Formats: sequence, C-alpha cells, structure tokens
Amino acid sequence: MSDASVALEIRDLHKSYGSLEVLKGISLQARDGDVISILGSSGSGKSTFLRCINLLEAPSSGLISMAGEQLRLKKGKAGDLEAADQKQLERMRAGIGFVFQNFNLWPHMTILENIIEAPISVLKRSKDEAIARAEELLKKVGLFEKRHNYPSQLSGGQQQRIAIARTLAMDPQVLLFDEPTSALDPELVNEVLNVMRDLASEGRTMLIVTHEMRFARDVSSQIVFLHQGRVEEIGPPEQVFGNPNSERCREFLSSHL
Amino acid sequence: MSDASVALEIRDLHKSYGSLEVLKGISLQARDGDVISILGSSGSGKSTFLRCINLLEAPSSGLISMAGEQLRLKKGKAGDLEAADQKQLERMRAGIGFVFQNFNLWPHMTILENIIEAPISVLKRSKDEAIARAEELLKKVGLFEKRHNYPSQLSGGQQQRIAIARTLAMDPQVLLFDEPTSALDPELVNEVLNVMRDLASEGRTMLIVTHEMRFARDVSSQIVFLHQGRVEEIGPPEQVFGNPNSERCREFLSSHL
Amino acid sequence: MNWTWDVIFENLPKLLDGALLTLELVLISGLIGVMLSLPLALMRVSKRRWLQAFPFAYIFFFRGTPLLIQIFLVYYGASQFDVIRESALWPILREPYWCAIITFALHTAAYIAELLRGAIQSIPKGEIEAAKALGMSYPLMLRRIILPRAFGIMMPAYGNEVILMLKGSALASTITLLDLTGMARTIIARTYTPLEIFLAAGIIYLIISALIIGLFRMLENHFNRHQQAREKPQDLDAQH
Amino acid sequence: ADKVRIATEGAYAPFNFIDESGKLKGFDVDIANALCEKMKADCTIVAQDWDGIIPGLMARKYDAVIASMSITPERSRVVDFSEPYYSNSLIFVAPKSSKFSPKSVDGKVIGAQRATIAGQYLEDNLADKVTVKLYDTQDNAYLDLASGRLDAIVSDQLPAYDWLRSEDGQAFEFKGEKIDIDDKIGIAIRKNDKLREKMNKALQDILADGTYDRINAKYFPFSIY
Amino acid sequence: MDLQGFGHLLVEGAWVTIQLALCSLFVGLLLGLLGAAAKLSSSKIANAIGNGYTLFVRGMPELLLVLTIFFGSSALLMAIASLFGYDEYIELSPFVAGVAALSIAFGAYATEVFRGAMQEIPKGQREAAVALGMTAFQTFRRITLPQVWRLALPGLGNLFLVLLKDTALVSVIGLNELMRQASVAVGYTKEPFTFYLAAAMVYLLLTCISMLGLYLLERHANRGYQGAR
Ligand SMILES: Nc1ncnc2c1ncn2[C@@H]1O[C@H](COP(=O)(O)OP(=O)(O)OP(=O)(O)O)[C@@H](O)[C@H]1O
Ligand SMILES: Nc1ncnc2c1ncn2[C@@H]1O[C@H](COP(=O)(O)OP(=O)(O)OP(=O)(O)O)[C@@H](O)[C@H]1O
Ligand SMILES: [Mg+2]
Ligand SMILES: [Mg+2]
Repeated sequence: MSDASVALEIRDLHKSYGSLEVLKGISLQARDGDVISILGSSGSGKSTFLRCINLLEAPSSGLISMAGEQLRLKKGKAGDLEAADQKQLERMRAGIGFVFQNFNLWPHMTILENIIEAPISVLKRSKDEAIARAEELLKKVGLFEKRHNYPSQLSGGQQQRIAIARTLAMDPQVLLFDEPTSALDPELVNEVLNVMRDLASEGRTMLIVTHEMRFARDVSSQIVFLHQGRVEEIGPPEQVFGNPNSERCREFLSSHL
Repeated sequence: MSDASVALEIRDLHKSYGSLEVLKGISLQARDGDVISILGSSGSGKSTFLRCINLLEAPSSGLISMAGEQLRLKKGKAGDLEAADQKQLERMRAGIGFVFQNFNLWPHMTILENIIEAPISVLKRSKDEAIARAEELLKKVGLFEKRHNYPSQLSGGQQQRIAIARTLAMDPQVLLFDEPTSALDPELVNEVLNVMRDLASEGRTMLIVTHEMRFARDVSSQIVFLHQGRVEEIGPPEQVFGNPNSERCREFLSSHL
Repeated sequence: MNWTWDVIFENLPKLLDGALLTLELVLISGLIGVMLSLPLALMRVSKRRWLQAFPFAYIFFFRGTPLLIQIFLVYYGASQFDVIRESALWPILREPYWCAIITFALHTAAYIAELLRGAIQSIPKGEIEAAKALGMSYPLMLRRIILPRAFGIMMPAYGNEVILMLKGSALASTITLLDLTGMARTIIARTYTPLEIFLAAGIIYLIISALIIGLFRMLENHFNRHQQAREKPQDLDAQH
Repeated sequence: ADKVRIATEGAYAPFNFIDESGKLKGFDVDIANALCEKMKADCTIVAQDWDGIIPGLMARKYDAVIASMSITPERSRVVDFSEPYYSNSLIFVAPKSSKFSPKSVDGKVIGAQRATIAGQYLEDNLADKVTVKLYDTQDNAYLDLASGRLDAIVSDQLPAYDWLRSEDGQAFEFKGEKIDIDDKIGIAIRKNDKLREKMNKALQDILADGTYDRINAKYFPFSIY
Repeated sequence: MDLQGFGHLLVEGAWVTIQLALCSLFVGLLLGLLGAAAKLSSSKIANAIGNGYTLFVRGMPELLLVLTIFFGSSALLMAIASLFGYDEYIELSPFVAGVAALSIAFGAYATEVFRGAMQEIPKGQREAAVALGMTAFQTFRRITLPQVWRLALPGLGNLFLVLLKDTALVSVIGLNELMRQASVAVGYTKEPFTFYLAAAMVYLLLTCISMLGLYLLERHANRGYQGAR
C-alpha cells in the first residue's frame, strides 16, 4: 500500500457542538478508486463527518490529508480548528466534490447557471466549454429541458439530480455524497448509482452516506458503520454485511436486509 | 360501498404550470382506513397531486371532497381554481395532515414549539394538553431530548421525524405523506412505517408518495402509478406488483424488485 | 387664494436646472456611497473583532447625527480652522458642490452598509456552503453568490434609501447650492408665490421619485428573477 | 379684558429670541407687551417657527404676528398690516482687515439671506457685477464671511449691528453708508380684523408717551422708528 | 461644553423627540405591515392602494406632509364647527398631527422593507402552516411575522434613525423638539457649533440606545439560525 495511492486520509477527527460530542475520534483511509459507504442511524454523525472533511464544519481536532498533502490547520478562537492556508483549502475543496443532503442549489440562478458557475469561476473553463459539459451532464440526469428553469420550479428528485450534476461538473478527484438518492425513485436511484459506478471505475474516490444497503453492498470497497460518533465497524462489504463484529451493527443491518 | 365511508374523493384533477401540463386529469377515491401508495418517477407529478388536494397548489380544474363534503371552488383571476369559502378550506385542511417532502419546519421555533403550534392555535387545545401530546409523540420518534433545539440543529432524518410528529399532533382523519422516509435510515424507516400501520389500523386514511416498494406492497390497500400526469395503473398491490397492465409500470417496478 | 400659474411656466427652465443639479448630487454621491458601503459592510460581517470596530463607529456616527448637522460641519465647521483653509484640500472643501457630494456620500454609505450587512447575514447558510464546497475563494463567492443574493434581498430597502437621499439632498440649498429646493426658494423670494413654486418643485420631486421607484423595480426584477419564476411560472420555450 | 394671542419667531435676536429660562424676549416682545398694556388686553405671546407663522395666523392659531415682519405687497395680499413700528435699511458688512468698499464691488463674492430684502437687493442691483450667494439663515452667511468664502455680505442693519457687538463679530465692521430701501416692519393681522385699529391706536399711544423710545434705547443707541 | 443655561431646554426637547419617535414608530409599523400586505395581496385594488401610498408619500417632502395634515385637519375641523356656529380656532393637537404625519411617512418606507422581507421567507414555511389549518391571520402572526423581523430589522433600523431626526420637521407646527430648542439657543447665544454639537450628542445618545435595542432584537430574531445549515 504505497502512500501515493492514498486519496484521502482522516485521522482521529473530533467534533463537538457545545457540550454535545458528535464525532469522537474518526479515522479513515481511502485509496484512489475506493468507494466507501458510510452507514449509521439518524443522528449518528454521518453528515457532520462529511462536512468536517472539507471544513464546512470546523472540527475540534484531527488531521485531514488529500493525495498525500496534509491540510494545514490552526486553532481558531472558539477552540475549533480552521484552515491555516486559505488558498490550500480552496484548492483542496475544488478537488473534493460535495453533494448536500438538502441540495443547496442557488435560488437566484437557473439550473444551467448553477452548474456552469464553479467550472467557469474556479476552474477558469471557457463559458462554451462549461456549457457543453453542463448540457452533457443534464442529459445524463435527464433534465436537459429544464436547464432554463429555476430550482424552485423543480421537483425534489429533480433538484437532487441537479445537485449531483453541479458537483460532477467540477470533475473532482474525491467525491462526498450525503444521501444522494434520498429523493429519487427506484429507477433513478439505479441510474444515479450507475453514474457512481462509472466514476468509481474511472478511479475516483468516493465517500457515500447512504441508506441504500443493496447499493452499498454491491459497489463499495469498504463499509463504515458509524454509531454515536465512533466507527463501530469497518471492513469490506462481505464481512460487514455477512458477519459483523459489532452487535449494534448487526441489529441495524438486520432491519433492512 | 356506501358514500359515508368515502374519506376523500378527487375527480378529474388538472394542473398546469404555464404551458406545462403536470396533471392531466386524475381521479381517486379513498375510503376510511385506506392506505393508498402513489408511485411514479421523478417529475411525474406526485408532489403536485398531493399539494393540489389541500389547495397548496391551485388546480386548473377538478373536484375535491372529503367525507362526502365537497370543497367549494371558484375560478380565480389567473384561471386556476381557488376556495370559495375560506373557512371551509381551513376546516378541511385541519382535518388533512400533510408531511412535506422537504419538511418545512419553522426555523424560528424550537422543536416542541413547532409541534404544539397548530394544536393550540387551530384546535384550541390548552397548552399543557398540547405539550403532553407533543412529548408523547417526540418520545415515539425518539427525539424527546432534542425538544428544546431548533430545527437547524437537527440532522436530516431528525427533521423528517419532527415533520411527521408535527402533523400527527393534529390527529388528522386523512394523512398525505410526501416521501416521509426519504431521509431515514432503514431502522427508522421501519419504525415510521410501523407508526403508519398503526394509523391505518385506527381507520385513518392515508395517501403516501413513496419509493419504498416493499412498504407500499405490504401496507397499501391500493397502489396508484402516476406517469406523465396520468394514472397509468391502479389496483391492489398484488395486481400492480404481480401483474401490471401497463408496460411503463412494469418497467418502473422491475428496476426495484 | 388666487393662484398664478404663469410663474410656474416662466420659471420652469430654472427649476429644471435645479432638478438637474439635484439628480447629479444624488447620482454621484449615491455611486460613491455604494462603493464605500461595500468594504464597510464586509468589515462589519467579518469575524475579527478589530475589523468590526471601524465600520461600527462609522455607521454609528453617520446614522446617529442629522444630515443637516453633518453638512453644516463639513461646510461651515471645517472652514473655521485655519489649518484647513491653508491646506491642499481647501480648493475642494471651499466648493459647496464638493462639500455636498462628500457629505451625502459618507452619509448614505453608512445606511447602505447596514442594509448590506443585514442582507448578507440573512442568506441561507447552505447556499454559501455550496459555494465553499466547490472551492470558491471568498472574493469569488462574494462576487458571484453573496452580493447578487444580498442585493436581491435588500433591494426594496435600498430603494427607500435612495429616495430618502433624494429628499435629503434638499439640504444642499443650505450651503448656497441652487439645487431644486434652493432654486425653488430663490424663485419664491423673488416672486412671492410659494404655493405655486413649491407645488411645481414637489411635482418634480415626485417625478424623480417615481423614476427611481421604477428603476428599482427593474433592478429588483433582475436580482429576484427566481421569485417571479416561482410566483408566475412562465412558458419556457425549452420545455417544448 | 380681550384675549389676544400674539406670535413671534423667537430666533431673531435682538428683536425676538428665547433666553435660557425659556422666556421670549427682545424688542418685538417688549413692543407687544407695551401694546397690550395700552389696549388693556389679556395677551399671551407664543413662539412659532417662521415657516408656519403666516399659515398659523390664517388658521387662527393666534391673532397677530409681531416678529419683525417686513410689509410687502405679497404678504399684504393674504394678511393685513398695522402701521409700521420700525424701519429697516441695508448695509454691507466685511472684515475690518479687508479693503472692501461698496463702491468697487466688481468680481467680489457677496452673500445675503435668502428671501429677505437684502437678498432681493443683491439680486436686483448687483447680480451682474458680483457672484451672489444666498443663505437660509443670517448666521450661515456670517459663518461663510468668517471662512473667507465671502468678501462681504449685505444685511439688515439692525441685527447686523447686534452681531458686530457679539464676540464673533469683533473682526468685522460696516462698510459704506446704510442703504435705504424703504423697508417697513409691521404687525401682521388677519384680514378685516378689528384688532388692526386697536393695534394702530396703541402704537400711537406708546410712541406719544415715550414708552417706545425707552424700549428702543434698551436695544439701540439710535432711533429705529 | 458651555450650554449657558440652555441645558434643560435641550433635555425637554429631547423628551419631545423621543415621544414623537416612539409613537410614530408604533403607528408607522402598523401602516407598514398593512401596506406590505396590500402590495403582496392578490387583489388588484389592494395592490393599487399600496403602490399609490408608497409612491406619493415617499415622493412628497415630509415637511409638506406635516403642514398639510396639521393645517388641513384644523381647517376641516373648523369648517365643521362653524356649521354649528362655533367660530373659534380649533386644532388637532400638534403632537397628534406630528405623529400622524411622521407615521404615515414611516409607514410608506416600512411597507417596502416589509414587502422585501416577506418575499424572502421560503414559501414552504407558510404552506406548512396553512396545511395544518391555520388561518391566514394566524399564519401571518405566528409564522411570517416572527421571521420577517430577522430580514426587516436592518432596514427598519435605518428608517427609525431617519425618523428620529425627522421629528425635527414638526417644529413648524409648534412642537419644541430637540432641533428647535437648539436653534432657539443658537438664536440667543449666536454659538451654532456649541448647540448643534450638543444636539448631535443627544441624537448620538439616542442612536446608541436604539442600536443597542436593535442589536438585542436582531439577536432574538436570529434565534434558531445560529448553527443554521
Ligand atoms: N413552480 C413550478 N413551475 C414550473 N414547473 C414546475 C413547478 N413546480 C413543479 N414543476 C414541474 O412539475 C413537474 C412535477 O413536479 P412534482 O414536484 O409534482 O414531481 P414529483 O412527482 O413529486 O417528483 P419527485 O419524485 O422528484 O419529487 C416537474 O417536472 C416539475 O419540474
Ligand atoms: N448546529 C448544531 N447544533 C447542535 N447539535 C447539532 C448541530 N448540528 C447537528 N447537531 C447534532 O449532531 C448530531 C449528528 O448530526 P448529523 O447531521 O451528523 O447526523 P446524521 O448522521 O447525518 O443523521 P441523518 O441520517 O438523520 O442525516 C445530531 O444529533 C444533531 O442533532
Ligand atoms: Mg445527515
Ligand atoms: Mg416530489
């Protein structure tokens, strides 16, 4: 396991909201092409974990590195960590795609504008190029005809697909998905999961918070089960689904499989 | 089939956004205790249909009646229908619970305040009574300790459970659920579905937009498959799942089962 | 009361001259004001305490004292000191025109900064997080996400501010400028027809206000296109 | 006794002003009191902002205005005036150190209060030779004289006289002779009010019995009638 | 600073200013809410009334509004009274007239601020309320209004500070507020800087208190949004 192939590494990540400790030391290593599914019950800290990785939430302590490059952190006033080098953070964020649980589309822009914004302004792509790529993605998620609508005019599932397209338009090396299929119907779930399989086969690294057990089992190289802010179980899908060590994990999985 | 037992009846409901016709004439009858699951792909008009039933969206034409009482409608200026009698509409809405796809919790109120608001202001319950009932529901959805938190401090799944509790606090006779389990993990899905089974056995009528095929099959008395604004297939679960008439429906279901 | 309508028509050219000066004052000071308000508001929303102090004091002073007193201090007050009269600034501060523009710009900047701060703070957090997660730098985020959204949110209140500034600009007449009010008063001093001339001036102010309101409605429609879209969905050709 | 309500401005020293105890004082106020005494009227004197002073009279908020108001044809159209109770003339004021002379004003910057006889005089007679600047208040004109933006001002003689005696006025003086422009100051009364005759009668009385002279002497060492 | 005995006059003036500002604020806010409701209503007539109100009142100099209301109301009252043979001067108390004029003006501006804020509140919030059977008024009072403050406070704060100083306009109808008292003192002492500066200090003090109040209100209005995602 050479160090170069480690796409993302998290070490001993802690996070508290006031006196509520939500993450109690999480470590994780993802190599190029890894697809890691994060399972866990509601409130177990899955979203918080993903949000800490690209510093949308300030972790209390821990180390984060991407492709061997460690994110330089410093203590902020509130005692939480913040980026020591803003430029480095921006660069790393541009390389990490994030799909939000609640989409967070920009309401004042049309669908197309939502998608081409970052490629043009962050990656300095030409407008034509960005539009071409966006239209390709829009066709892929089946929403090409809606490109001039505003987010408020879309159904829940449509918004979710746009959020995914917006992230993919950046061609990120690492992708963090927070329940990317929650608002999708089974057909679309399959389609989106296919897109994700493609991405994995291109060697991209993915962390996926999901409740789709079947998908998690089929596609993941690793499964992480979070419980009360700790990694309760980690391993390849066969082991975690077939023969989990943790009682809690077994219970959780049994409710669905 | 006596008329008294018809809890909700929709006849020939149409709805357009500008030139986009989203609902093209939908009729549906739900008797007391019926659990009707509405399936369909993203953008097929499921949310719009539910929203038209209690006039959150103004239908273009159609008839709506509840427990034999017809909702009086009149043409509005824009050509869409609106309630002719505001008091009647409010009364009917208080009897129809609605759980939104994106929760719509009130951000300026704590969880508890969110839940007791309508029982106090609409049903004129006493504050103590409303709180007692709310706490009972909060315990049921496992969020009692969060009762003094604000919605923004909750995880996605927690918010969804609060949205359900808020609706149940009104003891509505008819319940409309728009993907009530999308943000929930499998364990919770089962719990919420159990709650819904209980409600059904109490004789309440439910319309549920869902992507949980298994649940739909287990609990529904009827399945409605919407496609491009039309009822493409309707019938008891055995028939729809086992032997659908429509090609489109067969295709849709095959992707999940 | 016998009205003499002729005076209005006789003096209309003069009144329009005055209106032109009024427009000029409001426009120039308004533009400078917006530009000043930007750094002020951004410093105000900064997390660093020491950065907040200056804009806080600035906004406090300029919102806290009457414009009349501010213009009085700049025009009459500053000129009482020999140092200023002998400084390189005197050629500018000597001119009532520049005194008015400076005062109005500083004044309106404080009010706009406060609106901008409020608007920036009320943008839903998730929209900003989405920008961050895509790797946008702060200046980029400001330009593409935060400011367009903030302007959309504050537009109605900002329109108010411009109209208030329009009416506040009448104080230019207290430092000898012949803006619309100054001109009207001068004409009245001559013709003794206060009702007619004030009526005419009032109507011109009303017309200017109406123009400003119209302009702001257009700006609002531009910044808040998505709201219209939500309220009245248009037929988008793309749907066919 | 009759009840008479009289308004004055209260911001035009030394004719009418409010002192630190909040009381109205000044030449106008003394005259008003003297007139009331002669008329055996029960008077109340109120302070009223200048802009609303004629509308207030017409709206019967009070019955007379004794506020150093010039008798002009335009005002006479809406209100009646008593006989004049003093007269005003104009004069130039400039720094003591300046060589300014009313005889050679070409190219100078000269100020006056807007909407006053002085302002009108400046515009009518000197507008083509000098730059005219008009001020809302006399005080502002003084300030700009002090700042050097103005070479001189044209002002009512009497209040200017008062100002020259104040601390701020020390560095300034009258330049040239006073300019007589036939400016008479009267008491404004509503049209066709019988009060006018009573006022005129009382005015005659105080002029005749020396009351007027005594009041005059309190403020100016020369006659202003 | 030597106020030469005019200090208590300034204090009295400041008290009048405060009373005027607070009363006008209260009435003005009500007018503003009504105005915004009218402008956002689906009724064409209400729209027209709202638009006319904000156009004309904002387009008209405040001084004119003050004079019209004061003298207009008094002329009206006297015309009515003279029908009954009563021929004395009657006036609306200057304070009432002043509050009326200032709050009508404040309301027109506040209408715009409220309108902008109401449009920014996610529609879903209101939908959730009506779906639970709450009446339009209940929804407004319990859901919309509490959230409106969060968005409207900066704009309203500006307007209140403008109002505080606009109270100076009502001196024309005989109210001895702060600015009038200051100019009275200037008239006697001939020391404009001293007294205008003193007045400015009083305004600053009042501003200080208002800003503190606004800060507390904003903090209250922002509860629930602190950690907002
Ligand atoms: N305000 C609007 N203006 C224009 N089109 C709209 C508007 N709201 C919804 N639509 C369109 O109406 C169609 C139906 O939307 P609806 O929300 O009912 O879908 P849905 O079946 O609930 O989908 P999902 O499963 O993704 O939630 C979609 O194509 C959507 O884009
Ligand atoms: N701003 C906040 N302040 C206080 N507590 C918070 C805050 N944000 C999140 N929490 C708490 O942290 C815990 C973890 O939240 P998180 O969103 O990470 O859960 P999750 O695993 O994503 O759950 P879900 O599956 O429901 O989305 C929850 O108990 C939540 O209530
Ligand atoms: Mg989550
Ligand atoms: Mg939907």
